[in-house]
Amino acid sequence: MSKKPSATIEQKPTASNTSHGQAPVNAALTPAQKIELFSQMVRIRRFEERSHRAYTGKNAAGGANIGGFLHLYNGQEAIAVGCCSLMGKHDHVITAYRDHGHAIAVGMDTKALMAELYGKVTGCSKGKGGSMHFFSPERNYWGGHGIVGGQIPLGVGLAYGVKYKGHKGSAMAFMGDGAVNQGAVHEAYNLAALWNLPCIFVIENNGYSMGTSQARSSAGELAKRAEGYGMAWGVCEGHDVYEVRATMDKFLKIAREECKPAVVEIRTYRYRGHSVADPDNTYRTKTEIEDYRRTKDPIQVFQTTLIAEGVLTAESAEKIDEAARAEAEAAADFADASPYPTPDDIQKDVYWESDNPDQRTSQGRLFFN
Amino acid sequence: MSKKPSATIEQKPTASNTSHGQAPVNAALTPAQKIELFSQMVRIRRFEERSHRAYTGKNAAGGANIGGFLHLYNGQEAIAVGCCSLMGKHDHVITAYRDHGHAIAVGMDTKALMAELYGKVTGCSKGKGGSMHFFSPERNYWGGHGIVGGQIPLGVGLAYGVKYKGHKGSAMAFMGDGAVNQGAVHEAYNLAALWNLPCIFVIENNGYSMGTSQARSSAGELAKRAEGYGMAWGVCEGHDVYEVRATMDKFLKIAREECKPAVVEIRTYRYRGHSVADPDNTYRTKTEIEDYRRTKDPIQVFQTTLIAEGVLTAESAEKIDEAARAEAEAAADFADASPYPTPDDIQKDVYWESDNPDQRTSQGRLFFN
Amino acid sequence: MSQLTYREAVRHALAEELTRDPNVVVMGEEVGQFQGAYKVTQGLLEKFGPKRVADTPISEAGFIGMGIGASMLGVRPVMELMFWSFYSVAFDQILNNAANVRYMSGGQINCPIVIRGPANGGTNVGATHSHTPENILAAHPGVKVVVPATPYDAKGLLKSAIRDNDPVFFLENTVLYGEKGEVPDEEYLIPLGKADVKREGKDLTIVTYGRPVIQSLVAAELLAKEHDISVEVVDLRTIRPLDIDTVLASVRKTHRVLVVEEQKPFCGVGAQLTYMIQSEAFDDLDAPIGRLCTIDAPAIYSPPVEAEQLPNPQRILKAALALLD
Amino acid sequence: MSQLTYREAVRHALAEELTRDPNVVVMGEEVGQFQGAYKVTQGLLEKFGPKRVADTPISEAGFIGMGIGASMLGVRPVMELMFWSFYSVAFDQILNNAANVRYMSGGQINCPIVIRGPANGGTNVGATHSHTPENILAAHPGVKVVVPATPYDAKGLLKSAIRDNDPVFFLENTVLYGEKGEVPDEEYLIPLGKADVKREGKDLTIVTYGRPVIQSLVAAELLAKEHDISVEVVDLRTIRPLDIDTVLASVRKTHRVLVVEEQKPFCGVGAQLTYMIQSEAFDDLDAPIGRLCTIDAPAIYSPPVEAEQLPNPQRILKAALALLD
Ligand SMILES: Cc1ncc(C[n+]2csc(CCOP(=O)(O)OP(=O)(O)O)c2C)c(N)n1
Ligand SMILES: Cc1ncc(C[n+]2csc(CCOP(=O)(O)OP(=O)(O)O)c2C)c(N)n1
Ligand SMILES: [Mg+2]
Ligand SMILES: [Mg+2]
Repeated sequence: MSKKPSATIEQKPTASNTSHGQAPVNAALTPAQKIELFSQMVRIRRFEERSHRAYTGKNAAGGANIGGFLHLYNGQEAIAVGCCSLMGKHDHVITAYRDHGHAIAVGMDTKALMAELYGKVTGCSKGKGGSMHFFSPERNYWGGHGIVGGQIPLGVGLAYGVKYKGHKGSAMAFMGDGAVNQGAVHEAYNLAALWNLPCIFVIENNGYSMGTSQARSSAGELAKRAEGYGMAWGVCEGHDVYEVRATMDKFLKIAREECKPAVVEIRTYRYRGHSVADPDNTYRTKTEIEDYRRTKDPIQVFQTTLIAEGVLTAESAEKIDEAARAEAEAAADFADASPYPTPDDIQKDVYWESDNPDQRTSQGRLFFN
Repeated sequence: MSKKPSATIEQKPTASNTSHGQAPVNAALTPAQKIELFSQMVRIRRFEERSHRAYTGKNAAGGANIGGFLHLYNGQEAIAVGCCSLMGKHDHVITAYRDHGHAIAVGMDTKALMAELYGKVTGCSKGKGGSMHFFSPERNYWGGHGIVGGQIPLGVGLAYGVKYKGHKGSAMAFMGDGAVNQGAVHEAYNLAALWNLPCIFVIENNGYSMGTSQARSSAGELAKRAEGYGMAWGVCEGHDVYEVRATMDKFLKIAREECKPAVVEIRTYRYRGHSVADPDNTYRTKTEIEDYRRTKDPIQVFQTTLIAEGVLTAESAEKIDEAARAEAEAAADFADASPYPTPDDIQKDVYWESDNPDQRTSQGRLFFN
Repeated sequence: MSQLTYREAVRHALAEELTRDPNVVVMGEEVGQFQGAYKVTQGLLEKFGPKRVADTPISEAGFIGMGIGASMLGVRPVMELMFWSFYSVAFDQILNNAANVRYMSGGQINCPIVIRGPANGGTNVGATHSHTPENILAAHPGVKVVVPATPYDAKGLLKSAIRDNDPVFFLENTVLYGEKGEVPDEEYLIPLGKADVKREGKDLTIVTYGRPVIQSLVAAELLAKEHDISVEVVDLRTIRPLDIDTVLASVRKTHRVLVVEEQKPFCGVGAQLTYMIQSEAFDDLDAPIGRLCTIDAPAIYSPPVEAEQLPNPQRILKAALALLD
Repeated sequence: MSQLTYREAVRHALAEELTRDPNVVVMGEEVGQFQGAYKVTQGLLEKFGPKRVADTPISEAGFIGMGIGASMLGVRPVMELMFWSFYSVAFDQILNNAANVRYMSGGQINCPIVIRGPANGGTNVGATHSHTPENILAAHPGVKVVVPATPYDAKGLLKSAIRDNDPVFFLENTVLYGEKGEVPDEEYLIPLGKADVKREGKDLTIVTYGRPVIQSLVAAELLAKEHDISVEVVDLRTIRPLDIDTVLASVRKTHRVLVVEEQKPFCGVGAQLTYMIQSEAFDDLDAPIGRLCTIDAPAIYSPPVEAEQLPNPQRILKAALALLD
């Protein structure tokens, strides 16, 4: 039952599957748009690598730059970029703690993201959320959630909100392969299917939940569980941004037009440990990682494709990469130079009311000591 | 999608399906055993009716005999009786709040059950549990649980315990059609399937969760959700005790021999309201109830069968019924005559340690005021 | 003024807010077609239609989470828990999403959700159905907790709760649903966080909320008549925000306090009140603060014994006398 | 005596009990092959095999419930929650099944289950991962709650917890996992419900538990050196059962109390202690009981600010001085 990617890989770099490249949603892309997709993937990769360096390095005072967890997205970039590139005005995104890629893909400023990692007041969540809790409501990005599976009912709620307000839109609720075994996920499936809510449940199946392979955590096939709720489902390969887009486009259209949910499992792989603190060697082999990286790296695959399409050259790819590195570096500099919140900030952003005292209607004490 | 039984019934009383009667597990029954099955169903029916009268009547002091909820099993008798009749030494049962039928089917004393309904200290749970919380560990009966779906992980735990101890046995974890949408149920499915635990999940599908029809609460088909976990599943009609036994026997054997779980949906119907306090007329028609009762009543069906088989006569059936009425009446008398717990009993049965003070190893206060 | 039951008062609040604000929706198990397990929502489906009043499957984590998600988009869901006891299966959504998401997003997201339903003992439904989680809910900064005792309070507070931009947990009481009281015909709001002195007195302050308010008023009457003791009854009405000032003012007058609560004692609201009172009015206290709680055990089923496990006028009376001894 | 880390002490307790009793099993996410998210269970899978040490899916309600069910049959599961924070998704199983089933069955069923894992702030993991639910758990009669601060206590208490016939919730601390302390080489048990005076003193009693014990000892040292104040530090070790007698004895000596806890203030353990102390030693108190808690807000991520949100020696010192003023 093990779905070890190493068992299925070929030994040379692939390009995108041509048929997916020809799917209308991809065929319609301009060269600039294709380059934009590519750049986003590169920017995510470089952001993650820079944040990894920041995590393992020390700040000027000799302390840690970044505390707590840091779950990196390396290897999975084509999913966030492919999915978020399809977002219209009324499409919403919510995900788990491995949330940097989606944040960049919806257009958040990497400076504010890096500052959030550093716990600075200039961070996207003012230093209150950290790595697991990036949010940008104005970009329809609803986090960044730390409890496995806990964001999925919220995703259904976003879909409900879209439908309630009469918009043609959707919610994409992302989760990992380990999250499918949380009860809240199944309650959410049933609700979405029963009420015809435009929610796409996206399983980013990277084969492992922490150190547990899919075969050791989940009975049956992940996406197929949708059938039990009469929901549509699909599976696709996540190293090919064209395939991701082609697959998601199909389900998103149904969601927007017919208010129908679906489960989409996207097969992928993560290069780094579960979080930066966790070593890799206990539950998978170095070879497994290297094999994937060599032949299915989403950035390499798309680069090969775009070069073959004549959209990109090795040089322009290199320029994009340099810009991405520079951007990540600038983000780190910004984060580094930014101030921390003060202890006075601890009790801000708890209640809408205490943050808006002039509009307060309740009385009495909200805080205790 | 509605599975209204009224849509499928025939207009005359049926007998058991002959093919199920010929299933080895039924063919092997002696006449005495068949009569025992019949009697149990009748005893459950009469117990429920007597408890219904007690609930709506008043005690000598003018107060209520029974407080809180009373979820009656009328119409579903063949399920508890059929399933529990298959229990061996290492087979365990757990169910929800509609638990009287299973309690009688595992052999609990109706006096202790009625006394529990009356909140008397002679009750099976000393008056502490009430209608929803009948237990008899020595008969492998683990309740009686009030939180919808909450008993299902416990059922998996019983199956785990059986397997851990190296016994060839099983756990039957009963739930209603509404309970399948609780997250805990799905987590339990995955665990049982992943770890090969001998747990049979029995969905007693009576078409409604309180006032909500199956179609309004559940997307897809109930038992089929098992496929998402690679579990076996089956559906059978619950008005025919032979069919219930034949179906369950198959899955129980696999559970005991191969340690494999399964989901079995048993279609049934309840005659009374969700609990005694709830009227019926808002969500279903009188005709729907009457139709089922006339043509699929499990007791009538089995009586017809046993008379046709020559095992029973109208007279002997009547005798059984009289005995069941007398037993129910005696149970009510016993309950009525029994004393209530005292306020001193409130803090008993909370901790094993405070009930066994001579074996206490911890110190400090266990109770507060 | 009209005489309304508590149930009707809650229903009227829902109906008025459904009428006022098209973003308000009512959701929960059996709230629509079945008219509510306790008939609180009777007639609302007919009046407002299935878009505004929706029956959910038995999936509290799923539908409460859905409500929270919808609230982030500006829908204002009023979710019914058939019993607050069932919060245990939705606990993660309540704590980590409703209570925390504003904070974790640095103030970018609001959750204007109300979760309401009964939370009480006294109807012989046993340990799993008799939880009174106001202490547990209110322990989490980011939430508001309301426990009204009268029809008047229930209506005025629920309307405020629905208009509140923070998550509000509204704890009703099945025993009180049938109790009648005066309710103004014209619209009114009661601010959250404002205690109400339900009876004035000078010898002893009883601080309480929920059904024990009614029981304390009975006990106060008996204490006045039979023992010539003058009891002030302060009804908190809201647990968070907490109107400690009204409590302290009463303590400074009477110098003796009995907290009466339908909670298990350990870390209950009475414990928190005790901390605050002794902290802020230490020298005003003539005696230790007393507490009268539900007797510390899971809720017993046995009907006559459950009545003894819970606060009741006789137990309150005894506790008051003991305190004044 | 050996120097062991807290982590090793817990591990040794598990290994000894796994060896002693074939009914003991260890289950949880990543406890086996991955050797534990915090390496507490390192080596146990290898030593005891997959029947005794089992990796679960991420299904806390499912596997905790499974453990409870198995415990009813006499298995003695020791379940790891990777963080106690995840109790929110298993809350119903914990309360309604583990805590209530003995009661509801009239004493027929026991649940000898241990649920263990870390519950603390201080590692910058944010609001969803920093819950300290000892108050919430201990509010429910039927359960026991242990919060050890040192390797010695952790080992001795965990062994007692595993042998206990009631459900025991054992709250560890990721910040302490690496801390070393003396642990006897021979087997020993520490009874649940016995507080430990970690430092004797006469001017002020600090009542505390968990990591704040360590911090309070540091503050006590500073208070002695810099302010000539003699502080007694009482480590509760167990929250339920509660050794109030040791607390009261100290209060009767020092007449002043500061509770230090890594809890949000509202209805925390400190509130309960305050109620009990003022109730039973009212006349012994020279000043209001003080509390030093986590600052009342969801856990902030920002590392330097989180350190200020939590109790720390400086905050404790200031609170002690304010109390003695
Ligand atoms: C309810 C809950 N249980 C456990 C955890 C700890 N945890 C965090 S991430 C994780 C693994 C999740 O794996 P998967 O869903 O596959 O996502 P991935 O990390 O691979 O992106 C675990 C066990 C948690 N955060 N929440
Ligand atoms: C978690 C939870 N939510 C809601 C309830 C209230 N409730 C009790 S029974 C019930 C209906 C259950 O229906 P079903 O599972 O079909 O069982 P049936 O009553 O038909 O036997 C509901 C909603 C509960 N007890 N627990
Ligand atoms: Mg994964
Ligand atoms: Mg049903």
